[in-house]
Amino acid sequence: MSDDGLLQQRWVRLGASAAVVLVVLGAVGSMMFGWDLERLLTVGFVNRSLQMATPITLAAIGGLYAEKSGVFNIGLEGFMIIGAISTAGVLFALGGTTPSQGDIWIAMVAAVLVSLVLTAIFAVLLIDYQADQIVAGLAVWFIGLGFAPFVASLVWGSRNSPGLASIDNVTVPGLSEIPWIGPVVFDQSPLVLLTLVLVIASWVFLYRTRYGYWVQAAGENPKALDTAGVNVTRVRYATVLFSGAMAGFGGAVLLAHAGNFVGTGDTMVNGRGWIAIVAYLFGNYNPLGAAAAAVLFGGLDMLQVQFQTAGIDVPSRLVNLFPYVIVIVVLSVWGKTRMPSAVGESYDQEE
Amino acid sequence: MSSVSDTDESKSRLERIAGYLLDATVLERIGIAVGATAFALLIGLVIVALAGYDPFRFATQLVVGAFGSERAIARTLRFSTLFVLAGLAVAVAFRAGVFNIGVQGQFVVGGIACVMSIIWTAPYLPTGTVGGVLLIGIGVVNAIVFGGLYGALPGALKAYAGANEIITTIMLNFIAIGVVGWLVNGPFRGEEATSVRTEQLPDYVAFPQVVFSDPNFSVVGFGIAVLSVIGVAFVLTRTRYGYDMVTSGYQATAARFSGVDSKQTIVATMTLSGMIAGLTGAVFAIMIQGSYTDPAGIGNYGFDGIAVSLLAANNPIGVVPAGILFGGLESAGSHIQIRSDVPVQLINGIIGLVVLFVAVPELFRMIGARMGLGGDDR
Amino acid sequence: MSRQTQSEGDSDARPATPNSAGTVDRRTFLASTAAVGAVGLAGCADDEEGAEYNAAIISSPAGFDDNAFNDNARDGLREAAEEYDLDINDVEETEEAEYESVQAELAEQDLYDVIVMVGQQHYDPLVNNSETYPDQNWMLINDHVEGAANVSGWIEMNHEMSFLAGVAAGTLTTESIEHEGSSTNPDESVVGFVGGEDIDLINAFETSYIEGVEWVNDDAEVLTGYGGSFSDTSAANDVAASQIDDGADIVWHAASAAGGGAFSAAQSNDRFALGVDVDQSITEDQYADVILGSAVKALNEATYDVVTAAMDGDWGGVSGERNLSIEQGGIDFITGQEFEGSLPAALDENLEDAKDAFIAGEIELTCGPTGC
Amino acid sequence: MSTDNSTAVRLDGITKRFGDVVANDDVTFTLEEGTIHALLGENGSGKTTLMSVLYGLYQPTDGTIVVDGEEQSFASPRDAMAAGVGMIHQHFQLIEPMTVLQNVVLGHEPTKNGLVDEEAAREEITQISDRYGFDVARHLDTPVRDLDVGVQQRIEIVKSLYRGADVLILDEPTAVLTPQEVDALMEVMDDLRADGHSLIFITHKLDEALSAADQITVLRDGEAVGSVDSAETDERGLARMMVGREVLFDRLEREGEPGDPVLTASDLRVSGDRGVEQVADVDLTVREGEIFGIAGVQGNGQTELIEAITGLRSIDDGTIEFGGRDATEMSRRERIESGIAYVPEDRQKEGLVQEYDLVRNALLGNQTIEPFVDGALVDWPFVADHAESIVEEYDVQPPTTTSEASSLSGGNQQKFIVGREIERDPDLMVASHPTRGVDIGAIEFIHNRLIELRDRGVATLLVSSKLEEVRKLADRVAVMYEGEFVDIVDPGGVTEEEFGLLMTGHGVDEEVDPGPDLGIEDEEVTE
Repeated sequence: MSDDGLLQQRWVRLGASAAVVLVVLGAVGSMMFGWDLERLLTVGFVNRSLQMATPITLAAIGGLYAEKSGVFNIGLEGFMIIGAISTAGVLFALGGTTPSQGDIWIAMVAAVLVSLVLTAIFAVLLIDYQADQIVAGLAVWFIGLGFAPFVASLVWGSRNSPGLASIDNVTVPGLSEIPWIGPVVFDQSPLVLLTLVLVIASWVFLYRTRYGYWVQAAGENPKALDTAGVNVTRVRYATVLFSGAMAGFGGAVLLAHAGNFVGTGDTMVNGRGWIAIVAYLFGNYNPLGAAAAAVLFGGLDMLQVQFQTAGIDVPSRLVNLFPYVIVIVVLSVWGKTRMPSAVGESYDQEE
Repeated sequence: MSSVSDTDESKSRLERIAGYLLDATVLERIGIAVGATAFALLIGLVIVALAGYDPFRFATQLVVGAFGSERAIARTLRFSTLFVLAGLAVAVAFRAGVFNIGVQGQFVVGGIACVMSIIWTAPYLPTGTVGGVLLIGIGVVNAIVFGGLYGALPGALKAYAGANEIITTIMLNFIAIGVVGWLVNGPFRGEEATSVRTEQLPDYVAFPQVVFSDPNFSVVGFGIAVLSVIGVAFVLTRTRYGYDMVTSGYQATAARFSGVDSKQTIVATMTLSGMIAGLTGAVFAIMIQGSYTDPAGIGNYGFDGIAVSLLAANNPIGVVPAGILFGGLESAGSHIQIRSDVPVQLINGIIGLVVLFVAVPELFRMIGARMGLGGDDR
Repeated sequence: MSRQTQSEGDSDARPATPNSAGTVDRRTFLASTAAVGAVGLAGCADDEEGAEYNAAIISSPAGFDDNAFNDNARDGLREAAEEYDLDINDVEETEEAEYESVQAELAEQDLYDVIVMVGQQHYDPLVNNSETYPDQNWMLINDHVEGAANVSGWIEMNHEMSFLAGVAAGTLTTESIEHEGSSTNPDESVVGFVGGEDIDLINAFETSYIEGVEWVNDDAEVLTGYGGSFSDTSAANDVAASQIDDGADIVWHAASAAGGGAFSAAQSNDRFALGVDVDQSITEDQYADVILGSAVKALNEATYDVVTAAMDGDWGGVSGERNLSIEQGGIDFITGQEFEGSLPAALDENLEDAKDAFIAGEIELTCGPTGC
Repeated sequence: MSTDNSTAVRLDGITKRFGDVVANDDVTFTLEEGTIHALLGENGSGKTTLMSVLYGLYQPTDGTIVVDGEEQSFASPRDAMAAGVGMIHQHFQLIEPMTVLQNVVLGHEPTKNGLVDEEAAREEITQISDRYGFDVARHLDTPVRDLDVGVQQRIEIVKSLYRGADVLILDEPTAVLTPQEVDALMEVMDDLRADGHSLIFITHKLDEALSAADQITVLRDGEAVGSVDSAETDERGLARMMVGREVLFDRLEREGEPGDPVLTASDLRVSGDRGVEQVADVDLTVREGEIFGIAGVQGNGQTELIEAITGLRSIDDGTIEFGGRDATEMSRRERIESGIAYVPEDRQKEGLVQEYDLVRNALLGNQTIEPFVDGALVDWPFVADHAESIVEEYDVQPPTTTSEASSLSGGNQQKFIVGREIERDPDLMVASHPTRGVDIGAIEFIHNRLIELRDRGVATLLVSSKLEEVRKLADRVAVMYEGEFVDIVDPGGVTEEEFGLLMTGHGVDEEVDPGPDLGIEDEEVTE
């Protein structure tokens, strides 16, 4: 599978360049400015980077499946908001301000279901009624930004929920004592671990199962898939539903880590859905690549926090823009991300 | 040209315009726009009712809030001015087949360029009306230039480096807001300012108050928007540059065949779009803000412009009614915020629904066909 | 270094404290307003006629529901509504550009006994509107309008509040405190500060906090960071967690609604945190086990006083420039619900010293209430 | 070979309408088992539509489909395939970034433990590939986009066979192939027939139908004109059936002599879209009052050559001189302005903006030329008048300029384009497949206009895959093969047979090397 080969080359390049940049930064920083690298690169930093990357990764995988099949779901941000508010609402309904750990899981499942239902409507408009994908996606964002705080106001009388509960880490006694690996792997949020499993599963699904073949074919040459006897519309429905569910799950994970819903400003999702789109483009539509990109962005973001903590003076507002700049540079200098050929085109079986 | 043939020509032009207006596709677009808005409002009212508020009162307040009083009308026109301009910026790009999602960023860059250029040059110019007019001119030109450059950037990246403009413009929005926010908080922060903003524009830098005495609205601003619409419509329909752009938008291969340099056209289109977005920023800064604040807290006019443009089927003339409709919705939202307990986020949600339905013309064609409203299945 | 040894005080020119009753126990007051906040929406009737008195409140750009600034101001009105036949119209306007017309539209209704405006962003528009509507009573929070008798301008001495938070953090980090699994590390003096957006206002909080820490504890290290948002809880959480990783045992936040993230970081890392503006061990009670205390300002008392004065026809008593300061009893540090009586005595001693030093004018801070 | 008389497919009274357009009108067609049946007709005669009905892509408006004696109603290709009908489309239905293996098994993937069982697939494909001597097995892990067209076509066939097709429909399979590949394909078709498969071979080339098929059915304007045994007919007879009357194969005699060179291209090298060299070292000169024809099988570099000359494609090497000026670096726009008119190969995508009315289409290409524009302003009344005159002069139906281009038939679209380009008053007219898919009446009209143009002294470069067209119109003909001009000949002095040799890359006097794979019967020249 040379498509993989290409992608692998890309990650290698991506990973290598990221590593080179970090090493050079570290070397220059520690020599010239006396940075204390031990203070910057901590276990907590790794954990926070992973937690930051988790919701982004989930939404990114959903988005890349949809786009692979030919539907650009630009509404990931909106679905994440919907996922977060649904989780918070159900969590509150189940256990008030003191829900149990079990309630969190139920609430997340419920949030995925809510996202699925709303995505189904979205999918009908997109696929059956050939909605403009960009605009409809933006609309989902607007709807999320409007209705999620509205619902919060109705439920809690405030756009912010009271503190509910956040999910506990899964700690393996003994193993969690291993330096570095222990606290990262054996004392970790179950959602981070679950995401890891989902990333691998979605990679296998995409490149090693028949359904994965169909997803790829639907986005590249829907007619070919149709003539191969597979219903393109059904494939696209499946991926769009999946993308909404995954983005909703991403929002749920964000909430389960944070512990309460914030609906002021751009809401607690705060652009993560957009970063998710960037992540899968950056990862060239490969689930592993998307996850790697999400971790890279998460890491950059958290590195910036580490800089602040270590007292290295950086204008954080400018540094926060770093991922966006990187995306532009990568898109224009590094090479064009090849979109699936049929993205954005609706497919009409009768023609 | 003799006056006889002149009147003949204008007459035939009038007939042609009338022909366009009565064109089935135009009527259909209007139908779709009205349908989408009505449908979204209907859903909004149902939600209002479900949430335990009085939907009839809400509906009344929507209308009263948009057009019920002189103040409401002024407020509606104030929002409409920005929506029309932002919508126009989007429409120009979409018409030419370029997806400029970055109007918000270009709007912000234009706005800060306008304010800072006025503040920096004001000491060297006379005060009073003369200085005011000069400074407004300087500010507007700078806004247009910087907005245009900020639009040209993703255009050039698309044309010469193949970078998808949807992604780059979204990124450039974040960057514009971040950088300008940093500037306003730091280097550009006004010395006397207690809150986060630049220095105030001099008092004499303001649009004159005509008809309405709203401190944040001037008919001049709305006039600028309408003139821009006319100007853009003229460029697109009457000049060869417009023909090149629109042809690229409809059918890039045919444009290439006809000698249009597609790369230059992309850059030109994005520049023009950015220029209009920059102008929007200038009008916002001069007419409404009188200084520049952290753009993170400024309304999403650029994104709303996308909705406006789509509602207008990317037709520059259609942007005017679409902009007024959105202005009315926004204005009603403001009114409802002040006069009732319905959370204002609902209005944002309803706008989202309008956008969603506008994106689905097929749905309304189908509904139209079902209801027998000229449902010629096209 | 801002520790002043010399008195520069002008304590004789002290105006009356806003809370003229003076005997209201601050804790019960704050606790009651929190309760009001929870039921407030239900009590806020839709009909405009009927009520004897009316008040309007316009939010700052951050909007209501920040569990701090805006909500604090609104709580005072709600408290008054418990006692008077008062209708409150809360107008959330997050766009600065709209303030001028929103103010005008409210004033034009000629209905409100007072219009409360939260945030200094209202200043510029109010300069015009207070003149255009001379019969309207206005209350401006965080600034005042020179020479406008119809404006009651309140400046919150945020820097003083931040200083007190710093004193508390600097004191407690050297003490050994343990509670429900959380503990301090008395061997090292490291504390944290988590800001929302990296803006002037919050920079002033940061600087004053650092000055407070250093005032009591010269050796202390203050780790600071910004999440970049007032609504992104996880960002605040990340910043706090990073600081805790790096040795901080107590973090204070000035991140509005996002500040919950700082508490959550303290909770999951078995450290402590300090609240801001109100007693956050009540408003964020799921974190009460890690909130040692909160630096508070009696903004709710101020709005309560102003609105009652307006209703009682005693506007003259509140108009002009007003301060919420330590000196006037408007700023304080209060112990968290679960730590009442269990914190070391050094805390109270140092706080009292600091307050006395402020009143005596011995402390001069680098930053003002809204910026440096 | 058609000894077995059982019927593989029978289409009975098939009618297919799209709105008001009747694509197939009461067509009856029978495919005997183990035979090759050619479906012959001009472009637009309804061949592909009929086969799409058989393949389940379209549902017939009327009529019945019988496969293997059972009446079928195919809702989708999946149903057709289940009944053993496979189709190899003109535009390959392949997923370019996916590998050959993935493409072949798409929709019918063998699975093991939920994953695609690549080993099983590999084995089965290799088996099929070996059986018919396809050279596909070694490409199994290569993405399709990296392979030649010929290989891609074989993959399409393997795909159908893998899916168990007994009946194979090949839609104009030779259009994209080199002569060698055509020969190889014919052999494959023979092998398939020998193996008991039944084949339907869609083509508009008479000789191919005659040489490959056992039976030939001719379609014209959506109707089946008749079916004949290939042994019992010849090209002339088939041509009569196709077009309804004797086709003129005669050359028109010209008056006057060509003048000075207008266009000179030297050592031209041009790459295609994928960076592969498509034009290799071509020299050509077109003179005033001359039609210079380029013949050859499609895909031998003609498109790239034309695009290089008209300024739509940059060249790798060489020079272009036009009207005595160096035009190598001229942009497309400058070339238009200096007098190069171009009737493009793809009229729908390039020649017209489909959603524009004819007035706005009349400006296409003229948008910098006075008096169409005055400075930056478009003189729309002038453009409208101009459009009006084109419609009138060139007999465009319906004769209104306000209708959208997309509403016009192919012939009328083409007449409008030809009119617009001629009215540009060019020094050089480049016409690429100017009569492709155009009705007979329009063909003659366009031919006459081109000859008029020649007689006015305009230099014309004509590319066509229709040999008779080039022979009829051109003064000199270059035959293009694999990016090069094999020879430049006087069309009057070369027989069709000799042209055939040239188009396969052989010189006229050269001994024909049949090649190792070719059986003698494939080399039989009909006529």
